[in-house]
Amino acid sequence: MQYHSPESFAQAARLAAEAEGVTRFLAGGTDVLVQLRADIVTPDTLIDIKKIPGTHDITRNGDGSWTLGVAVPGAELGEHAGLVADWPGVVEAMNLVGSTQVQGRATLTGNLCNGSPAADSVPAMVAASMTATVTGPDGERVVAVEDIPTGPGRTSLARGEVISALHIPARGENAGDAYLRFIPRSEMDIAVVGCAVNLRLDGDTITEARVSLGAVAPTVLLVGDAAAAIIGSTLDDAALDRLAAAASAACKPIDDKRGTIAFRTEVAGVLAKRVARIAYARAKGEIIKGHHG
Amino acid sequence: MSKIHVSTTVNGDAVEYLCDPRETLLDCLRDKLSLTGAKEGCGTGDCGACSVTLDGRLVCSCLVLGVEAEGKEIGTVEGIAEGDVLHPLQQKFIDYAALQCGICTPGILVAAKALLEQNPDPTEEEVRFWLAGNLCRCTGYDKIIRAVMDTARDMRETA
Amino acid sequence: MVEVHLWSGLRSLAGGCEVVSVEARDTGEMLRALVRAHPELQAPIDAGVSVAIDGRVIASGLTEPIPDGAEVYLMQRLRGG
Amino acid sequence: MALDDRKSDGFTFVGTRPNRPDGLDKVTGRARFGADASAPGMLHGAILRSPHAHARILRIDTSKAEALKDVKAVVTRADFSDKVEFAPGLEGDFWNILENVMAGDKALYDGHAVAAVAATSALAARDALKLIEVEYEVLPHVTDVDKAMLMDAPVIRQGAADYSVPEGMHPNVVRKHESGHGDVEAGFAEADLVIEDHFTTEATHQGYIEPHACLATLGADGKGELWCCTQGHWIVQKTCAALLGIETANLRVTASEIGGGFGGKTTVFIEPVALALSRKANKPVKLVMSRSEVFRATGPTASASMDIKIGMKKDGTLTAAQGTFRLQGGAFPGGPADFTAMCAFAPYNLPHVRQVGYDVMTNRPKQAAYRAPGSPMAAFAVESVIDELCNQLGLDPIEVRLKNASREGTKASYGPRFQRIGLVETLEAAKAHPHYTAPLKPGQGRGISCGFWFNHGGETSVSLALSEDGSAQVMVGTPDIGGSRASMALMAAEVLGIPYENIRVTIADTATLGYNDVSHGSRVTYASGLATIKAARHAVEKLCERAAKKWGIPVDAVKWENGCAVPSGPNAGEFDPLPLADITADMGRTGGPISGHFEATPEGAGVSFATHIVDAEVDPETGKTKVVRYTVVQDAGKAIHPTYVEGQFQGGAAQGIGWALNEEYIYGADGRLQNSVFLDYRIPVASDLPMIDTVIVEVPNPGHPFGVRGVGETSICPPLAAIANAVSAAAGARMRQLPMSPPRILAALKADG
Repeated sequence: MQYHSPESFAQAARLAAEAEGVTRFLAGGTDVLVQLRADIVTPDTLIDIKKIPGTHDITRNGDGSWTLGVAVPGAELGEHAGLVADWPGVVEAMNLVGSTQVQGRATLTGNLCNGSPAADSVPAMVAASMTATVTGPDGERVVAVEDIPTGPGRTSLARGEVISALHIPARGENAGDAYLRFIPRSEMDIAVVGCAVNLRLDGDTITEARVSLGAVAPTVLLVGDAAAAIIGSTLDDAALDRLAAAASAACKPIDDKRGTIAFRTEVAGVLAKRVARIAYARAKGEIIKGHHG
Repeated sequence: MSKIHVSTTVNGDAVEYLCDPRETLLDCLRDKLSLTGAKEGCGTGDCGACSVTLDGRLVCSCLVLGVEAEGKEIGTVEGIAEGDVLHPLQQKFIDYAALQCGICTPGILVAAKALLEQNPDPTEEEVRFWLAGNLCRCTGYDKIIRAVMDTARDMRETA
Repeated sequence: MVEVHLWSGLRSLAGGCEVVSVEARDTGEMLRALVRAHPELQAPIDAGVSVAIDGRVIASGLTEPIPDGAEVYLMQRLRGG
Repeated sequence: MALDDRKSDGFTFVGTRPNRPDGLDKVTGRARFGADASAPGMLHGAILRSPHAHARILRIDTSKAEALKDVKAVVTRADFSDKVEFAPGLEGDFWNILENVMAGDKALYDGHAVAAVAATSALAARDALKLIEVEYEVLPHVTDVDKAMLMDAPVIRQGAADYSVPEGMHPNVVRKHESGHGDVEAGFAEADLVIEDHFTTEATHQGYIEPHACLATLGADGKGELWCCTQGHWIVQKTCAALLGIETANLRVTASEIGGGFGGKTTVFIEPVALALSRKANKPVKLVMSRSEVFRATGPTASASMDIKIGMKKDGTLTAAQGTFRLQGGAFPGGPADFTAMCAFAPYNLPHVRQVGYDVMTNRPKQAAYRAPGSPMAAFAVESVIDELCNQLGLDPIEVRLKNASREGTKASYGPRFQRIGLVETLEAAKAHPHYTAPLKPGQGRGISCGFWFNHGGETSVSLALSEDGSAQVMVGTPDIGGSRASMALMAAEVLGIPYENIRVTIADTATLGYNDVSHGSRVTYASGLATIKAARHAVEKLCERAAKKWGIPVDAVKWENGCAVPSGPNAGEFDPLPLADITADMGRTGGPISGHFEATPEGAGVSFATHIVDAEVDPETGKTKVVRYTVVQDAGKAIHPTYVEGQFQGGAAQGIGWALNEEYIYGADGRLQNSVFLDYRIPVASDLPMIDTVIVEVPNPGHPFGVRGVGETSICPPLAAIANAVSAAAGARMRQLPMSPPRILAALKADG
């Protein structure tokens, strides 16, 4: 295994494009090292992107949007008061990944590129309409987060392409986001179902919403029907029931060691309601901490 | 396969080693520097027995490559005591019998120390969630949580 | 004479008897006497048995004295975890 | 808390809570565990494992691996190798162990070892494994206990059954146990309510955080050194010597500090392989398991399928009980069906009782002991039915248990009469505990359960040597898993009358002490403790002899009090007390060094009982359970170091919580273990648990000088049932299957609602 630590994304992309065999980018390493250790994937080329300038930065842009360096670990997101105030759902989703120790390393970008349908941060990023800058041998492009994963362990990134930054839109007024997942223990598990909601209010009425689900299909789902179920409502019981039904209806899960089809389908609806209530309260200006914040 | 030369700092001391890029920081600490306090319980970041600090940040050393330690500051259980004076957590763990077999203890001490440095007055729930990545199979965590809470109280009073 | 109570799984090896009377002063003699009386008991005794004498469980000892009139039970050999 | 530091029981040291002697080593990272040893010129070993649940091994080609420069030895069991690495012609248990540590003709489970290499680095060894070619003929497999008993099930091994199995059963049924007394049918006829139900539990792993590790050196001269983490190094010595074909005494085994065992480190897995590699390479070999190897190839506990039938009168009197217990113990005989059967009804005075156990083989790893092997699953099934009887008859579950509880003189379900036991005392203490009457919140349920375990004595040797300055060294042979050095030092201090701090307890290696049985059966504080007391008393006899000689009086006129020889009475003469240190100061010139010994097999480990109370909260929308309050009440006989007794209680409860709610071996249709990492083998984490309250009941064991009963195992017997009863109450649906995972609970809620 060849180890490289380039000093620019252009150089990283070039290394990846020219490398033979299996190439992996190393950010937090919490997936790459596990796969290496277990002989699941031993890359021929490992490109550590943490020495590239800017990869550790959290930047609030002039228009209120955010740019996140690709090597910022979850713990640093959680410690950034401004980011937590704007996008508590994105931060709490990332902070649910693994342990305190894992939070010291694991990154949003890594969680995304690992391609796990159960990745906690991905539904929250999708609900937040986040985008990624992708640097390749031929330059840069900007891609919606939901277009990156294409199936378990697979992404739409071409050979030589690497995510070089993540972007969150400006938060704007009267809006809130939230993420919850179901796991059997209180910590340390992979999501059996995950759900994120991002919404905006006009008075008490929801005017915009995005609802996404994790671990219920081969990739993260952006569920338009679920958003439609609550847009125009005040999140009354009937709207919540419609939301739950739409979320459950969107599920295309599998039976596996972590959960059954019936369980995932049912709990997706339960979570959607709970998450929507939190997002709604946040949009109203309430401070609601993550489940163990 | 060529090895890579790494210069780093462990518990304040400058050290160097040569490692295969596949070797973890845990492998390097244990096998190259003979610092066997950090333990490998799982190798997948699920048990926390290999906890160390990397530039002050709590991490699993099994999820860090040895080559990534270049130029970093690493803290291990061997560096917690000041000479022959135990850190208050270490003393309290002995006093409270907060260990049975002791294999998870180094990782828990490193993690608990990192917690108290960031939050000197944690609630029981905060301690439990902070330590959720440190598995202990012997104690049921009861005495561990009490020891950490009581150390925090002592340290606040003496601070 | 010692009356030795067998667990029910052994009874088919002892002519259907639930209790076997043997001459024995200690556990080792008792087990040897049982095999003399019912040779098919050799297999379970070789596999390992414990003996309860008046409720006191002898896990493996062959030299424990058996007082007159003691209540004696054979048990599967005890192990631990 | 039942005990504190005020002493009112005649003991000076016993019952106090001093710091453990090895505490400093264990909080500073200095303590050396299995994987912490190294040797000059050491090689690293790695083991190739079968990916198939059941397969004939047609061919193993190791030539490509052997051709690597870094590879110094490769071993297999293959008959076509030039040299047999392991001893030929083994029988019985040794053959089973050899077959388990290295497959012979067939791989019997996913993870079964088929070859091993030693190379100059751990990475080189792992790389070499990939070059070993194994040709398998994949065979049909079975991993479920009930399916393994069906007549069309694949046969794991013909002829493995012993005398106890009746004709006509499938060859996978290898042992049958049947016991009981009375006429159960007559008993059921007397009952006002009879409940019959079926229960299952999954295999769970002991889950010690330290993977198996060893460092082996074996030379061409047949002399070896082995360092390993084990619960008993003499059994390692005996087994490895047999498997390698060398004399036992020529293999010296040193036990490292041990990072948890719970029964799982009472046998060998990698040690004989490391020795074989070392002999072949003529260099020390270190072998360390990965976590995945631990899950795939070391002992989980057995899984169980159980049918229970119990009859009760309206006043709560039990009339009869019957149970059938089928235990799946992996690809070898040894599932603890006999213990499951014998423990099942032990807490109750039953006029009519019958229990049948079947030990069944499947294509899974060989089960190993796990804390009271066999008993927790029995308690789960039996105590669930008793709970249901109480519910349906509107009776208080503790009152019913008190009414039927086994006491001194009760004829046990497994045969003999009980000696002095403490079940009633634990029930009374549970009833009196504020937890039992505390109000419950909506969505919560409370469960209780009793549990029983036999405990064990076993071969024990202890040697105690006095130093000239009056300090003492105690050498014991039972590895210290949870603070036993402290207990030994307390008991030695009690007898010698010298300060706890002046006693150093060492875990001796196999070359420096006589044989010791494994640290199992909750025997360490009981048996090594008894041996320590007797060894100290032996030394005291010698101290008294020296004093008698000095004073010129008969030895029976000298007694030992508070660390001094004193005249036994006014007739003995007037002498100032002679402190221990004054006698040892010139012992070299008054008769020689003074030591005490004990070598015997103590036969008086008292059985023990516990009662647990647990409150659980169930999320009705997701089926997720949270244990919100937990109280352990258990009879310890006499708590030598109460803090470590509490620790055993708490640890057993926590493992039981995991077993009840989330832990399980999950096999795919291909027979492969799907969750061989801690991510998916979900043991409780700190945020899953509440504080675990403890009550130490002390009903002294007549078989121990200070009254000790083992405490390590009984604590895991009640939790499965207590939690199941609490969850069933909270959910309003009887849970009959472990683990009570959220999907199962949610399904039960839906079926019920």
